[in-house]
Amino acid sequence: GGSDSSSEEKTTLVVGMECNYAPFNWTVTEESDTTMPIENASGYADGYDVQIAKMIAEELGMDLQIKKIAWDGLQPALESGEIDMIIAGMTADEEREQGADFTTPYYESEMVMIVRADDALANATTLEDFSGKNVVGQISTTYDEVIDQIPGVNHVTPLKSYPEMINALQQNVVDGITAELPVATGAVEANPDLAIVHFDEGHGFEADTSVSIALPEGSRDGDLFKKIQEALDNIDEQTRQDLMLEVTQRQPASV
Amino acid sequence: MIEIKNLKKSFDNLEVLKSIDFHVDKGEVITLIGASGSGKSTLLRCINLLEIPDGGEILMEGKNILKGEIDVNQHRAHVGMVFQSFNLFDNKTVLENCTIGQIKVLKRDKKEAEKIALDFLDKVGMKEFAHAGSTQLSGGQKQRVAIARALCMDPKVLLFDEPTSALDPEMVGGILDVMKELAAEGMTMIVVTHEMQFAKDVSSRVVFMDKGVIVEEGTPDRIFNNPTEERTREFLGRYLETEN
Amino acid sequence: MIEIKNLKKSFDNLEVLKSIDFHVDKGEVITLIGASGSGKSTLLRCINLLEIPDGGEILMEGKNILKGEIDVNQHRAHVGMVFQSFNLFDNKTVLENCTIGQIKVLKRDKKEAEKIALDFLDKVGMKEFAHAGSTQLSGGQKQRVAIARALCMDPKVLLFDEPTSALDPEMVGGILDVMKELAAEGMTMIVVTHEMQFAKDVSSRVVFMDKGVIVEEGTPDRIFNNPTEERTREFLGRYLETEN
Amino acid sequence: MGFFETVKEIFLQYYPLFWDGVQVTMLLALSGTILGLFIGLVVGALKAIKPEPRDSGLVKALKRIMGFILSVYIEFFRGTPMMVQAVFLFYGLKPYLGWSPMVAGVCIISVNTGAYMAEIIRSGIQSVDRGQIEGARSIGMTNVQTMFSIVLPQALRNAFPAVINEFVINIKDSSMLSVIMVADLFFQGNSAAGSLFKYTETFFIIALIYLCLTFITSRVLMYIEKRMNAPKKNNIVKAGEAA
Amino acid sequence: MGFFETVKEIFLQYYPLFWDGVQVTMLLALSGTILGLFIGLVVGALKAIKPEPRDSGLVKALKRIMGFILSVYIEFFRGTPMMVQAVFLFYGLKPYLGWSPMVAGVCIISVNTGAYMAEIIRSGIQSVDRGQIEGARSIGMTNVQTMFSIVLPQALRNAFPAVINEFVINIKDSSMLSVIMVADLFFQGNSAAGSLFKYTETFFIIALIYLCLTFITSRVLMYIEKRMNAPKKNNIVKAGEAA
Ligand SMILES: Nc1ncnc2c1ncn2[C@@H]1O[C@H](COP(=O)(O)OP(=O)(O)OP(=O)(O)O)[C@@H](O)[C@H]1O
Ligand SMILES: Nc1ncnc2c1ncn2[C@@H]1O[C@H](COP(=O)(O)OP(=O)(O)OP(=O)(O)O)[C@@H](O)[C@H]1O
Ligand SMILES: [Mg+2]
Ligand SMILES: [Mg+2]
Repeated sequence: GGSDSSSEEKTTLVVGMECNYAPFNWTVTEESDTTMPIENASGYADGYDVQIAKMIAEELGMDLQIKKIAWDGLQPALESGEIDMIIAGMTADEEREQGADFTTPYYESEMVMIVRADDALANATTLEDFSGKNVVGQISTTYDEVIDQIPGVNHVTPLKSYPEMINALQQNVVDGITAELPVATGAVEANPDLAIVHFDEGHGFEADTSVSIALPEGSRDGDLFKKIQEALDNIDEQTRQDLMLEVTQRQPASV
Repeated sequence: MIEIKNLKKSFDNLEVLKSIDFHVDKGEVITLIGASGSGKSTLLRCINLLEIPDGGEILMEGKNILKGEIDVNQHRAHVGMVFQSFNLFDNKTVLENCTIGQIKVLKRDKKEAEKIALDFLDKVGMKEFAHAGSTQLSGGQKQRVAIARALCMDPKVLLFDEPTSALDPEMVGGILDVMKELAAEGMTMIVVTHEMQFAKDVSSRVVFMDKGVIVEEGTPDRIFNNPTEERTREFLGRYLETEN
Repeated sequence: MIEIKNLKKSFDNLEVLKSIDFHVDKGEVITLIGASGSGKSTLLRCINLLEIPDGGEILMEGKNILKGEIDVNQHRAHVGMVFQSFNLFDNKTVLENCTIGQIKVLKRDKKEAEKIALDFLDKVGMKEFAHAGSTQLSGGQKQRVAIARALCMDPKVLLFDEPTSALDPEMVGGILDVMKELAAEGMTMIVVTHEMQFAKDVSSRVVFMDKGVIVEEGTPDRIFNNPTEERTREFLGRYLETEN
Repeated sequence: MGFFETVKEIFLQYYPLFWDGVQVTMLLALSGTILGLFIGLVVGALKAIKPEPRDSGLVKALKRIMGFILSVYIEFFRGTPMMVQAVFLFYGLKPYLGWSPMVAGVCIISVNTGAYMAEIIRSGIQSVDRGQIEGARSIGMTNVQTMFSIVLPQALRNAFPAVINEFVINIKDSSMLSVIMVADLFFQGNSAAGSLFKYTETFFIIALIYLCLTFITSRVLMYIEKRMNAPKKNNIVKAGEAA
Repeated sequence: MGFFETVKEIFLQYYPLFWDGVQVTMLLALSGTILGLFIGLVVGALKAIKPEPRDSGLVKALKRIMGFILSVYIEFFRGTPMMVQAVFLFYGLKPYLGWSPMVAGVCIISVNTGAYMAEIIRSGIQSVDRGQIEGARSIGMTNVQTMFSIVLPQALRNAFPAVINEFVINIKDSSMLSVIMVADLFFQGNSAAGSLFKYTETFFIIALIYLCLTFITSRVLMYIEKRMNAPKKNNIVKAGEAA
């Protein structure tokens, strides 16, 4: 695959994701209407990102291919043309614009905290409640950066993935995890000993919790970028919310 | 001083020593001769308890060393052993080679141990090498140090297992001279050797082993001039005086 | 057949051979004697080009082998060498040890090579071990195979570097017998050895080296009965006939 | 649900992924070790060639250059994380070779292993008795013949335990290749963990599988080694004496 | 912006992170190798103790049990990815030890290295000439005295190159400990890469730094080894003959 052929008409759209970041993307072993086969390994991909990718591909009249790539390998794959875009629950920010061109968000949600259900923090409503507590976020994401907004927080060395962080939380090594709502919902459903903290209006994080599609750097003015952005614009907010509800109910942890 | 009765030793299914009876008096110099594989080394190693015999008795000054009546390590300390391949400690200097046993086993203090070591190194002509690494020596020099190391432990008896066979011919003479001197001083010694001249000149008794048994023993004079057993005659072949 | 002129060889700053002049005629059996470190092995190794001399000439059947006039490997193939430590190939059987050189260097076909190898193994009494691994042999057996290996290469001259000094005394006789037989058949041989009896009995000429020079050479009779040089006299010491 | 129930649950749900990962991991480890051994043999043998006083100036220079290049190769691949090597080589050579991740993965793990093997073989060569070489030279065998017929077979036998060790390491290290889309056992296990938010249990399964793989392969190889060495023991057996 | 300009840019922006990572990595590698060597010495020495025919039944049984436990230790730590070990040990022992990630990291890399070192030491012990032991026994030294005064010092010298190798491997493998929140060089590099979404350039910097670390440390250690061995060369020098 790859976006190397500018002269010939491209017929496949290659999308990279981790396939282990529910509810945005995950792996299952059985095929269904909602899954896509994973191109480079066994198993099938499902999740919000996969549905979005399907819609875009359909809109563009292209065949969809999903490639499963480790987080560290996503950007090099994009840069080299191994994949056409990353749809991986990834948040765009100014710094990241250096390495890729991002579309407008394809999902926006709320930034919350995951805590232990039996902890007093489960009743927290403001950032101040986390003063002096150990809080962890995912490495090189907004979720890690915003932690410093909590006054007097103990900002723990970030971790790579949510399963790792949830493990740390369950083992009392940290007291809270920053997350966006869908991820937190999935995590709490899989682990009933956890709870979600929603912050009161004006007492929560000031952060961008949207996720965007990444295309190769310098492709913003290209044909493909425009078409994808267009396709994305055609998916209205209600569809997005319905879709997210649907996938969170389907994700394997919740059965 | 040493009395061996009905000693047996097998490795797996190989009977290496078949009922050995043998004794050594104080001050005797015994040479043990025999073909390769006849069990000479094994016999020496049993006396030193480097091998544990399967049966029989070894009485050392009346005590059976196979009965747990003695401390094995103290026993070994006082039975000096000189190997064909020297077995000096590669990671120690010459002096340390001679003191380590005194300090760790005989519990002498370091100063005393060094004094004793230097005396014996002097005796074997190696005093000026005291601080050399033991790997820097020639074979003959190593063997001198090995003898000094054994002497430092106050041995009641010295066992030599082919002490000259890994040496250049020029070195052999020197080592044999040291051994002759020890013999002259009344040291009890058991020597496995192929140096028939040494056996003739120095030993008080020659013991001929073959296939795990003692075939014949006697004064060097008798063994070299007049062996009674056919096997002895065969083995000694070109060394027999009568044929010279 | 071999003529050596003004041969020099140093290792770093150590002059090991200092202007050696020396010749060997066809059919001669030369024994090379001398103290450890006198350069005997180095001289042999230069003849075989295992060491490259620093200066001088080595003429082999008239051709200077140091001048690039010859193929080094073909030269080595036809100068047989028998080492103190046997140097049989550990990863090969006895037979393979004897055929590999024939096949790879002399380009004989395998069948022919095996026939020749078995003939020579028979000659040294090792035919029935042809398919044994070479590490399974005793020292004496290894040395027989090493001799057979050298013979298989059609050698013009055989070089022996202390062929018996790593052997048990019982084995020595057998190897010396094989060498005597070769000598009797007219093989040209240069033998470094400490076996003075062999030197006396077999060699046509004895060469005494000391500190990198040839001190004296002559018939065994003359060297052992009547050495002219003081150093020779010193070295031979107990072997001198006149003192016996 | 208890720990082991969850473990069982996860395993039942995701065993096709684990199985797939096992296959990929073993393919990478096996081919990487074999090809790496081959590379190591060549590089180790070449590294054993030193400029000799007899060589002409040109030959000496060439030998030095070759030695330098091989050193750089070894130093680079031993000195940097394989993950980084994978990214550079896969994407760097992709335009020229157009290789798939799996092919690239096999090549990268082989080249990486080769750097380690070269050192293993080199020290295996050094442990071969110098007399073996002299024996070969004395019957006129060339340097190359000596190396291939005499030295390398013995070096290889000496190096076998280290080769086994390298295989075991490769089973684990192949996980680095997930960065170029090779879905090995560890990566597949991780996606099970990420899909289920169950970390400890999934890691437990992964650990067990790795343990089986490394234990079984190292035992099998050790058995092979024993068999290989058995008839060439160093004691003196009077072989054929009965004949 | 060209590749190298970006590299420079990234380095200038993030060098405090890299420097931090280097320190953590070297601390882990150094302490892990030293402590691991210590563990390996003990385990390797204990593994060399075999039941002897002279031992009583109880002693034999105890020796067998010890041997089995040590084998399980070695097999487990060599046979599973260190990442998995880190997760289990860190979280599993946290309730009892209350350790910080860094302390846990040092312990885990040490215990892991110890399993490899045990094998290195064991084969180092095996390579010590049997005559050395006989010499010691013949003057009445006990098993333990022989092991510590004679065998281990020589085993250690023989094993030194393998120890260096283990150190180099630890420099790279310490990156596995990021799974328990230890921020080593690779991890810090990764966060720079993730923030800027520039992986290739950042990986390039990481590779260079690793190369420097491994190259320098292995050279320094090799130099130390040479110095250590220099006065004990195996050739016959007539020491003191002049005296
Ligand atoms: N540890 C051992 N295990 C098995 N067999 C052994 C062992 N030690 C010795 N043997 C065997 O016991 C027999 C006698 O060996 P020993 O060393 O006592 O003979 P030797 O008379 O000293 O011979 P040599 O003159 O060759 O030293 C030989 O066949 C030898 O192979
Ligand atoms: N490859 C080498 N490098 C350096 N020095 C060497 C080398 N080979 C031999 N020597 C030195 O050259 C000298 C002569 O050695 P050579 O082996 O020729 O003596 P030799 O007469 O054969 O003695 P020996 O009877 O001990 O075998 C010795 O001092 C030896 O240390
Ligand atoms: Mg013996
Ligand atoms: Mg010599």
